[in-house]
Amino acid sequence: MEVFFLNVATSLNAGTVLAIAALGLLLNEKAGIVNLGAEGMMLCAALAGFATVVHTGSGLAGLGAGMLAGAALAAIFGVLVIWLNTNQYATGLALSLFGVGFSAFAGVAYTRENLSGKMVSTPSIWSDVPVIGPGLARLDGMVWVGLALALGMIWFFYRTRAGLVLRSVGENPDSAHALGYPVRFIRWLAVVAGGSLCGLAGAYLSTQYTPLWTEGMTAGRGWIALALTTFATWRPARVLLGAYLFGAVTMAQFYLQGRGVQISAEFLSMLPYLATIVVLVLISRNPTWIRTNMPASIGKPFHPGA
Amino acid sequence: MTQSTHHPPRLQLTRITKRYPGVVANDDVSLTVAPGSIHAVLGENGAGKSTLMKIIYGSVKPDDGAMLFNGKAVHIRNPQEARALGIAMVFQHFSLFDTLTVAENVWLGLDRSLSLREVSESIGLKAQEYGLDIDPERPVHSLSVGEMQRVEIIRALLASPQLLILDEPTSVLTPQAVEKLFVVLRQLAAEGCSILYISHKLHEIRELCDACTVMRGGKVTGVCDPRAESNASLSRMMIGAEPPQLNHRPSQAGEVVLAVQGLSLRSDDPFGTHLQDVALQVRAGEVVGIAGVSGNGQGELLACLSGENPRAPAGSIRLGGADVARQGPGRRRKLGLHFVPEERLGRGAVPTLSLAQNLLLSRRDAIGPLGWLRLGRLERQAAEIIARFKVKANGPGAAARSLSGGNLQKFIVGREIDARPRVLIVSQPTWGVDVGAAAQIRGEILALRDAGCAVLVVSEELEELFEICDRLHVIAKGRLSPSVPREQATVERIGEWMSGLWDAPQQEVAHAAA
Amino acid sequence: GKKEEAAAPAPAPAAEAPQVTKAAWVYIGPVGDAGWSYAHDLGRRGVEAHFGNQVQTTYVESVPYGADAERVFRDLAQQGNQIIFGTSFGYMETMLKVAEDFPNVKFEHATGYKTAPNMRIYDASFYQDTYMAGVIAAHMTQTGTLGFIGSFPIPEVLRNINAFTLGAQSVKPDVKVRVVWVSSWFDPPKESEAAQALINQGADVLLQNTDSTAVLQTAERNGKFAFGWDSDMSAFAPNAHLASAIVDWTPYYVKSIEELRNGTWETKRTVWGVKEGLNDLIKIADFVPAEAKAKVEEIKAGMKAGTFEPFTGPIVDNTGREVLAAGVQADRAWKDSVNFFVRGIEGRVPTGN
Amino acid sequence: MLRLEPRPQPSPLWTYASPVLALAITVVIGVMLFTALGKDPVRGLQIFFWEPIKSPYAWSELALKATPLLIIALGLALCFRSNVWNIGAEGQFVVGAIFAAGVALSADRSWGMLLVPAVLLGGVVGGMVWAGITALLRDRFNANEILVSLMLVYVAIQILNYLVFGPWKDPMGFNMPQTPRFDSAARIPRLFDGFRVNIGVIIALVGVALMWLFMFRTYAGYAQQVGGLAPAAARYAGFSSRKALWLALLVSGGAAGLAGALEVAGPIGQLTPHIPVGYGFAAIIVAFVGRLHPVGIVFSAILMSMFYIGGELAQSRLGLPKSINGVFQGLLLFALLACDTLIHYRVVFKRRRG
Ligand SMILES: Nc1ncnc2c1ncn2[C@@H]1O[C@H](COP(=O)(O)OP(=O)(O)OP(=O)(O)O)[C@@H](O)[C@H]1O
Ligand SMILES: Nc1ncnc2c1ncn2[C@@H]1O[C@H](COP(=O)(O)OP(=O)(O)OP(=O)(O)O)[C@@H](O)[C@H]1O
Ligand SMILES: [Mg+2]
Ligand SMILES: [Mg+2]
Repeated sequence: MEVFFLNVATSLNAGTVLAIAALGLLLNEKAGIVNLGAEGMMLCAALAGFATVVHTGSGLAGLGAGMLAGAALAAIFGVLVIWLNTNQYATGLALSLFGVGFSAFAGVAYTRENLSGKMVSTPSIWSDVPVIGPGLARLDGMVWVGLALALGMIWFFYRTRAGLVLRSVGENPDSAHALGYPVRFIRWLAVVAGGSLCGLAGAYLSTQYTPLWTEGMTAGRGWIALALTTFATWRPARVLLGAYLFGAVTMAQFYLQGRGVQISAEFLSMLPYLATIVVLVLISRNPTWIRTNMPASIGKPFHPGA
Repeated sequence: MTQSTHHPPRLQLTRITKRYPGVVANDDVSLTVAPGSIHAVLGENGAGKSTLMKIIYGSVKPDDGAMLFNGKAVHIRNPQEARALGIAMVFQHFSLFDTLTVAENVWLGLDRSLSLREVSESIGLKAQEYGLDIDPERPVHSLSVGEMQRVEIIRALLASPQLLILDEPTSVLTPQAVEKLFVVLRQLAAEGCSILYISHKLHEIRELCDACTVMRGGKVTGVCDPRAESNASLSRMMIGAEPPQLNHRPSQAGEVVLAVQGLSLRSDDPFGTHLQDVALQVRAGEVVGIAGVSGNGQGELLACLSGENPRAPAGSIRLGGADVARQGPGRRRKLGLHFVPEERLGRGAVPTLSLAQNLLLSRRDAIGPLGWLRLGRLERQAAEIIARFKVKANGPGAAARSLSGGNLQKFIVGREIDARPRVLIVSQPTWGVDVGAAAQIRGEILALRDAGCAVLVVSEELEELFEICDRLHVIAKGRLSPSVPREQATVERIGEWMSGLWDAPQQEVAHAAA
Repeated sequence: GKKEEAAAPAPAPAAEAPQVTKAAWVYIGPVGDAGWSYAHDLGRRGVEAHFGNQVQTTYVESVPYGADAERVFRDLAQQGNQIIFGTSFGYMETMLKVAEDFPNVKFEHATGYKTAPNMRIYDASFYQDTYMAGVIAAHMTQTGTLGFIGSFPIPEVLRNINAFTLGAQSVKPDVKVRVVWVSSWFDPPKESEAAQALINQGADVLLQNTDSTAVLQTAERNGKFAFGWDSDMSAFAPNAHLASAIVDWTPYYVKSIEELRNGTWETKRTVWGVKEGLNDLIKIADFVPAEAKAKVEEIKAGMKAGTFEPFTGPIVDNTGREVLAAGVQADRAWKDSVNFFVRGIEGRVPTGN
Repeated sequence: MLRLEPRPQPSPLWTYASPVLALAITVVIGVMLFTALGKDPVRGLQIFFWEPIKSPYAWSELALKATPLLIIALGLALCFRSNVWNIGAEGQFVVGAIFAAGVALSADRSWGMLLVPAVLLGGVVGGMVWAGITALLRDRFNANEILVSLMLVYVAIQILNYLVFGPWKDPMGFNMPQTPRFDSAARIPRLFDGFRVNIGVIIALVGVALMWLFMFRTYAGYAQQVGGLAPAAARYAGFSSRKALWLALLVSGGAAGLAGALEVAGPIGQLTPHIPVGYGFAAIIVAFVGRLHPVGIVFSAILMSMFYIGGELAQSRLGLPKSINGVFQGLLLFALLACDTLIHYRVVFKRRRG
């Protein structure tokens, strides 16, 4: 039983990187913008966060720096896409490719750095609780942050006026513009906020989840986070659930291997990706579901008439 | 004009000018609205009415000019400021959000910090006060177009406006609903709210308004009291001439070319209209019209007829005897069915491609063996159409989107007429087209009819349908009425049918018509 | 196509003992990976330190196998490098081809098996390290289950897993080893996830054949133990780090360049290990019991003297088949063709033939 | 205040000037970067823009590097023009390589002259099969092609690993993860003795010509692109969006597969786990920088290859990290996207109204 909770806990940890990034992307997409640059933002943020911890020794500062880096890249992306009307997909891809290259380039000096002395690890209060204690103790603090973010986002989208405005901008920017909302600015804010969450996820990865910096260390997580928003039909709670499920599949492949299950490692490694495809297919089959949940203007440029 | 001695005018615009690349939308426009007055702004499509209203509402910034509200100079930078001043607007194209509820939609248009629950409550109150019944919890996509407009109006009223702007509110309403709206507007005006009422329908303005500013080509061409004017005099101010008369000779209907029978189809779009057992026939040499308020299934029916939606039940659509229900547009075109959609840019034409390239959407004359394109021939063909239909364009190489709406419409209609179709289906043939071009297009349609083509016209403009059709159907909620010959059609009767009431006992209809 | 490139700025006067020798390294990964490529780069820097300005070194990192590799090797040869080290298995065919076109340049290929008149091969013996690590692991485990994070099931890695198991069994015969493959030499988050999965299943001492510090860090966070790999990783996990299995290529590189400089360079295969100071298990943690340390020292001494061989029969694989008869010491060919797990390892070698 | 004002017509001048300006911006940033890193900027530029073209041998290397990028980007250009967002060309490249290797390994010399065409065909089929999965899921289940094609990249790489670590492993190869080397009869013939450039470059140039003819001179090509420009107009015309989807994915998949075949049977000569090196992703930039025009793509593929080769040279000559080429590639695409705004808008100075 203890093992079960340990596995749950580590799956939640694994899912949280994805969850935070995907929630950020959800924020973008609710406002009508698709940012394919998640991978690039996460990597640059991972580097920024890591470097900050190296220099300051503060884990919080690292997370903050990651958020700033993500936000800064997203801000540039936002200006290009929202004001210069560049193609969202192409610009996002450019951001991804640039982010991968730039973080590798700028991160050379940090590849041998070590955070272990710099991050204070607090002994968990949970360790002594029977059965679920070890599991709880293994949960990263960011799991709670991810949870809080999802809950906060549900509240924001469905209980606040600002959230309603954001959704309306993603639903029909022309109407929102006619009603006098600064559509482009709102979209830009959403993009920047989403970028900062991707940044948070990246910094979490490099400063806590695997506290080291190596180029390309996100290894496709940004792309999976993108898939998660569709997977979740743009619902925060489902994003969280999907991310945890994904974390569980990721951990399951190693778990099965360790148990000596006779499936090729290669096939187990495919599992998360195949799972994504299967779920995408399952949810996309129902156009009504997609139509009622998908922000209607997603991916489409908005030109205000005036 | 108003000459209230005690109160300053509610709104006074002086020398407003707004230029867009290539057009001056408002040229030195001045306008005065008295408190409690229903003031019409009359003008043809493209005259600059909407632009002027958007300037008042703050969503468009003028290049020049000044504005006084209740006697004080104001600079309205955005709609929020306009609403704060007490200006509310119902847009020509609704500014609603499909997936949100009525209450949320209203909430988005209010600036005061009400909670959603309070908004729902006040919707109920306003609805009662003005007889505009609506359920605040319903999602907007489940509403009919008339109901959507009700939402827009309630939203405007909840802001307790001193000036309410309505931009062509009646184009989406049945004649009966128009009457109801007028009751509400008169009640509002009596309460002291000024109303700016935009339309290009003369009779409405004469019935409702107590003042009228007429615009043409961005300029004010006259200010008058519409109650004292005739249709002809208003029309002269609006278009500089009386509307050209079409001589409509009785038709020589031949055999049935297009026959629709038992066409029922659930819409793909969860927010769309489902077609129910639609039946109609179009004969060679006649023009059949379909009237109805938009959003009642016109789009779905046209997609089935054109072949853009080839999922109609087998056998439900016959073209000269052949079952085409499940065939695509290309096959139908080969059988002689051509279609002019209502959206010109993006559907009838690819905006970024040249006119010549746009010919290829529906014409295959310049395609050689193996699909090889004969570009020279394509250009010549486009040039011929441009010349024949008097399209103002920078030659066959001009991009479709560089044309004005009316000229592009002439090109598209020309492209289809030039194909010498057996059946021509036209949706909204003269939307946003100036009077001259509209007359030309209607004339071409009649000429085609006289040459033996079967023509089906779908339009929201009753006047237009009465002018060119031999028989009329009405579409409502996905159902199609039986046809009436034009001679027997009256505005009242068609209006009644627009609400789907043709099944009602015959004498009642007759009574209503009487 | 030998004419043009070879004729160009090729180092014709190389024979007459030049003042400055130019040497180049080609790495498969980034030098910062803290693992394989990093270790080779330490060797390169060792060469610089040893020869001072008599040797000028160059390196190109992250060179993928295939079309790009050939261009890089050719370019390095044309730039006048007299010796070029290709530090990854996948460069073998490329180097053979380029070596043919540049007969005056010496090529050295790590871990391969093909040679040419001007190309030879060299390798290390990590299994000696993992055997010693196994001894320590057996002393430290409380659950009796060890974990191994493998990259790919190739003979070299299987050898390391088997030696690790045998070493542990020499102390506790009933020790179990669980293996998880990550299909990568270097993927820190994945390595960390794999390590976590093993820990969740009860493994409390981990070893990996992958290059990052992620496994150690994961062990540290879970209060378990692990080893460093390829370089001294003790700083990354002060509490979890038991020892680091390292390779120091410097002695080989220095020797090789010396041979080149004094003209004794010849084609052969060199496999060095603990004996030659190439491999070592270093930085054994203070809290490791003295008895374990003593045993490791004893084994190390045996290896240095050439008397101790980890793969000495009887060895039985985990299906019960005897793969090495009692008393027999494994030879090179045996070690090159390992494709089984020894008894005590759970599961079967994946996609094995 | 600076404002963008839409032009009534797209500017023909900027259509051509924008890539030049984008390159200039990239170069300027590059010079600043070199200076900041304490490297001689002139030398830096020389390494990126002169060394890769200074000799026939360098040209051969440049062409060899550009060939797969060019071929993949050609297919992607058609795809993107059709509004089909295949970003999984990398996976199609890998599967193409696998199929080609399958043919090369199972065929023998008796196939004679047919062997090389068969290998190439194998690659094309492999790429098509892989892209076909995306097309199928999109067509039947409406699954987003961006995400599906991308996920399939990872799946393809694992299949490759499975094969080279498992059933296709060279029995004589000391258990190392690679197939035997292909028979020389199955290898792509080189164009000149002593140069690595092979007939792939001819195939690519023929592909450019064919793609140009298809896009701009045939009805099918026209129909294919209308869906990308105005989906409703394509429906109106009766151009099947399903057909366009399938054609776009099969052509781009086939092209990527062909590139994979040319790579394994060309300079590499055997299947190894290291076949995927990111050409499929880089080709996306190539396609955009070449503004989805077959001729433009030739130039952008060459430019991108110069960045790649320059990046390597910058490492061995200047000691700069190789990833600098990724920085340049990303910058170039960013700059181009931004500069392209000038085609549709003009920048005007306007004073804000009070
Ligand atoms: N955002 C814009 N950019 C460029 N031109 C515009 C824009 N908005 C309006 N115009 C042009 O300004 C002119 C006036 O348009 P406006 O919408 O005010 O006319 P209208 O009188 O409301 O016509 P309608 O009866 O069709 O609604 C038209 O020529 C129109 O094309
Ligand atoms: N949104 C727009 N962006 C750029 N140019 C526009 C836009 N709208 C209109 N134009 C340009 O303004 C000019 C006038 O177009 P508009 O549609 O206003 O004509 P119009 O006066 O309504 O004529 P018509 O009666 O034929 O519709 C055209 O040359 C058109 O290219
Ligand atoms: Mg117009
Ligand atoms: Mg208007």
